[in-house]
Amino acid sequence: MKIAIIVFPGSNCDVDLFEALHSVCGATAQYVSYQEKSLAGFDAVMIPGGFSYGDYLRCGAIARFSNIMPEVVRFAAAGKPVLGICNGFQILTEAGLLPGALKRNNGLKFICKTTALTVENNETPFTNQYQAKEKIYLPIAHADGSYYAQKDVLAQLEAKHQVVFRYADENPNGSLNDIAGIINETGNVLGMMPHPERAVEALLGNVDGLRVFTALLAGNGYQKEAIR
Amino acid sequence: MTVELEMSPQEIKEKKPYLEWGLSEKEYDYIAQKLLGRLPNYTETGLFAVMWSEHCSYKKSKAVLREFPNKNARVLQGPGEGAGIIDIGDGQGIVFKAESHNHPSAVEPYAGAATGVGGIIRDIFSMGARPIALLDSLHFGEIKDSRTKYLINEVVAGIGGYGNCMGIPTVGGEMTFDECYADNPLVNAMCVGIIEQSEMQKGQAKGVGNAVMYVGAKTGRDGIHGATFASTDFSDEKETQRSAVQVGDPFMEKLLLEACLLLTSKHQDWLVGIQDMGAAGLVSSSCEMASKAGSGMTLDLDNVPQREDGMSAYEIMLSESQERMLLCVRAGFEKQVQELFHNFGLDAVVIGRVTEEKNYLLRHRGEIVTDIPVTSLTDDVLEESSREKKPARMLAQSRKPAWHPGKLVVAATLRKMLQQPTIASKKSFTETYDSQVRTNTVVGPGSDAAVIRIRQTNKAIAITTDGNGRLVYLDPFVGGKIAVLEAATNLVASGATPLAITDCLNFGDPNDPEVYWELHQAVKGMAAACRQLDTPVISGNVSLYNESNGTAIYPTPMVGMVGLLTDVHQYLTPTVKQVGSQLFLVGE
Amino acid sequence: MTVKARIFVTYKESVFDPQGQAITDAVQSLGHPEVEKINVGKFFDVQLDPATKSVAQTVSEISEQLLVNFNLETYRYELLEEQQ
Amino acid sequence: MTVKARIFVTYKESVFDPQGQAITDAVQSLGHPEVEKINVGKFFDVQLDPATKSVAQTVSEISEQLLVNFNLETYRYELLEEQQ
Ligand SMILES: Nc1ncnc2c1ncn2[C@@H]1O[C@H](COP(=O)(O)OP(=O)(O)O)[C@@H](O)[C@H]1O
Repeated sequence: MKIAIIVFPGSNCDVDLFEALHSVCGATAQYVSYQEKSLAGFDAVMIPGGFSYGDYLRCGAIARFSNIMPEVVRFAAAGKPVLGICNGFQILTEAGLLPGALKRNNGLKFICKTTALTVENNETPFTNQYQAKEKIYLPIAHADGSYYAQKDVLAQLEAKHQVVFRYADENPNGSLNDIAGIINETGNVLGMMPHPERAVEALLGNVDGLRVFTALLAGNGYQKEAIR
Repeated sequence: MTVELEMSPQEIKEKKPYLEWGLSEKEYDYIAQKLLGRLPNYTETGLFAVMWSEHCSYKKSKAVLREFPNKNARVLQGPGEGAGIIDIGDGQGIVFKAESHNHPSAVEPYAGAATGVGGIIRDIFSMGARPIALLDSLHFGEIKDSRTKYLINEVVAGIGGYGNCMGIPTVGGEMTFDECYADNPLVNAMCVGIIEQSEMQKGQAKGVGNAVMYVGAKTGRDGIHGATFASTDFSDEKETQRSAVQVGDPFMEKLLLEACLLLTSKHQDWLVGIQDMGAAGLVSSSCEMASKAGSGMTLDLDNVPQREDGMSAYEIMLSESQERMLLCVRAGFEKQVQELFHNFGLDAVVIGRVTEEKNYLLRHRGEIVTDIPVTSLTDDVLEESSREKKPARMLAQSRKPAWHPGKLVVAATLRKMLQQPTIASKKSFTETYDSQVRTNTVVGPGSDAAVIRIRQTNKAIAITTDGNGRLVYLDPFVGGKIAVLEAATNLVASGATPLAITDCLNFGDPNDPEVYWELHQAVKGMAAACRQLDTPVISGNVSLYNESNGTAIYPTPMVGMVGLLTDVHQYLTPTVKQVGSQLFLVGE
Repeated sequence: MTVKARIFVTYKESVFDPQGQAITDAVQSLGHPEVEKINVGKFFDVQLDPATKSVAQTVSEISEQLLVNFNLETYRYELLEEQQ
Repeated sequence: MTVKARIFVTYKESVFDPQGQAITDAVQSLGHPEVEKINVGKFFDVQLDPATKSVAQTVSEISEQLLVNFNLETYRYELLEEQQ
């Protein structure tokens, strides 16, 4: 499985994602510039965290006009897996691949800490190695992570089990329905504010994020045992 | 846009505007009579004023800084370049430096703190290193004061705002509160980078005919006369459309960082030297690059990318606009360098050449506006000896009987101590810093030192910033020693062997003999500890004239120390690990 | 009685506004050569009761105390019509 | 010829604005009981040449494409007088 990591001007978790995939999981990952126009040969796309275009205007608003984005939209429409983390989630909502929007945190500050989450939907290609309703811990690091969608959209997200991760013990940013991550209706585009790529090594104190990647890789015949 | 008429050399001589810019009459006369043999014009006088300021020349502190040991077998680069470099084996080095941004932060806390971080990051990547960690050392007035609350929130937001956007984790630091910092908070930032030794860069412009290239943000009138500005009353500012405050743009710096590292790692054959434009912007970077290489330089100021109309040569040279770098590029590779930067959406322009003659020649709008020997700006500075006097309070102190705590209710005292803001948890602030990005943070804020693993090796480094103005105030020599020792114990307690330090010397007005004595004694104490521990001082920064209500702050040297763990798994944290563990008290 | 004042806050002209630049670039690259420049500012709609203090006084006080950073920014205000 | 349009962008009424709330609280606690409420918005001053496209058209295009997120926000605009 070959994974594209899209790099925008201002992306800064691209390396972390690469290392999680490559060094930890032994997967094939490759950086793809926002200027590229093709995703040919890739089996999955990941959009990393960071501050694309300095978060100017709104987080993710300018990035979505890059050359690569129409291709990402086509890729998603073809049913292939797309994962957006943090700023990547923001870009996916701005691009209309996921509903709703991410607002400034209710506390108005950037927050970097580990949060408790419940896995609400473990039947996605990214979460099928978690137990249903499993409680996990992942770090967040954002200033604009408060999920918002209109009532009808929220109701639909809930009805169709599109809420994949929910903040468990406390809601750090004012997200509606405690939403931390959602998937599209067809179940192949996941956006999440927490950073699974920061939680893949025991040395750094947390491996709860690892299964997001191994689940996706396993879907393509990847052996779990390969992980050290 | 009005272009102000500049004074003629004769008018300058008579009206002495340079006094306001910080140049003394003695210095002016020396420049005119001994160095130039003629009266300097407006631009030249301005260049001398800033290059001969304490900030750029260290004319008052140089003598004291010579006390510091700065060599041992591990030191690959000591003081003198953008940052120092220490060998960690495997062909790699750790690059680090600390810098103060006290005055700008007192005036405009968010932007002041943010641009302080931006500046220290540029120092690191100008060496060819990838920045991997940031730390800070912050000292404010008592937290109950509303102005102080505002300063704290803005400074912390500024540091986080810049570092978070750059994707460099802020992994540690310190924060104390004392009345003496109320009007003059201390905002010191430290940046640490990693370098392949084969990619080490220097800020030099050599090779006749090689290009001097300007890259990064456009030049505006930001920060001109930052020093004088910092001390004036701000009430007029409201009415004007002009602002001299520098604002940071971390997004631009992120692009600049990636572009510069691509250049220094992949295209070394194109590059001769690189330096960041920090304090005194274009003038200090360009003349230092020329003087270090023993070269001359010609610059054509009309080619400098400008954000505002009608800027004078003086303004272009002294501007402190952020996110700019100066390169010396091998002749024939200008196009390639330009293209590399354009791919990141950045300006890259040839603004001058390295010359045979040893002079510094500036052209602007068809005129030669400066023609002086390069070294007159950098090497000929009149070092100033200062008078020293042991402070009266210390003499009085020694006559006081020693204080004994008497009968203590231990639990209550402990509880009281833990409520002190200086001792209490700083989590509410450190949580606003991204301390994990780059996924190398083994130990982040909240421990004795931060531990950062070095990828592709089994090693890690430990980093800490420490200082304690109160102890230095009581006894500068002992306090200076303690600052270094505290840093070292923090590293050892994290499992690391201390390697080297950087420092920021935050003191009052050096013209006060008592302040100068404190500076000298503190440095002696620090130097003694460094020698004992074999941790040389490989970089640092001096911030003088820190006064609050007319009295100096506590003399506050900040120490930033880096240590090495040969096995990352050997790291330690201060938390109790399990029930039933035994506790030992070690030492005297 | 309640009136509404709108306070406009902008950067001073000499202050570099990276956001305005980034937005201008983005709009132009989206195929809008007719757009020459975009500046960004913020505004505060203040609903207040002028019984005890004049609008002008409240506006200038809260601007100076909180809403405006005079190192970098400048402001002006206008009264909004009722129907707004 | 260049004209200037000012585009005002605000949160929709149903969307909670933590910043507006925080500012209202802060202003009141600074001793301004006369202030009932403060809403925050941003504005874009767009300098444009209406030779090829009407102002209305440019404004609606760039707002929909970029400046406004319709999940959260709404906008209106006005032409600015020349002397501004
Ligand atoms: N301004 C700051 N920035 C980052 N980290 C900080 C800051 N202030 C304190 N810390 C972190 O909080 C912890 C406790 O700080 P402090 O009370 O100064 O402890 P110590 O007594 O060990 O110096 C340290 O790990 C330090 O890294």
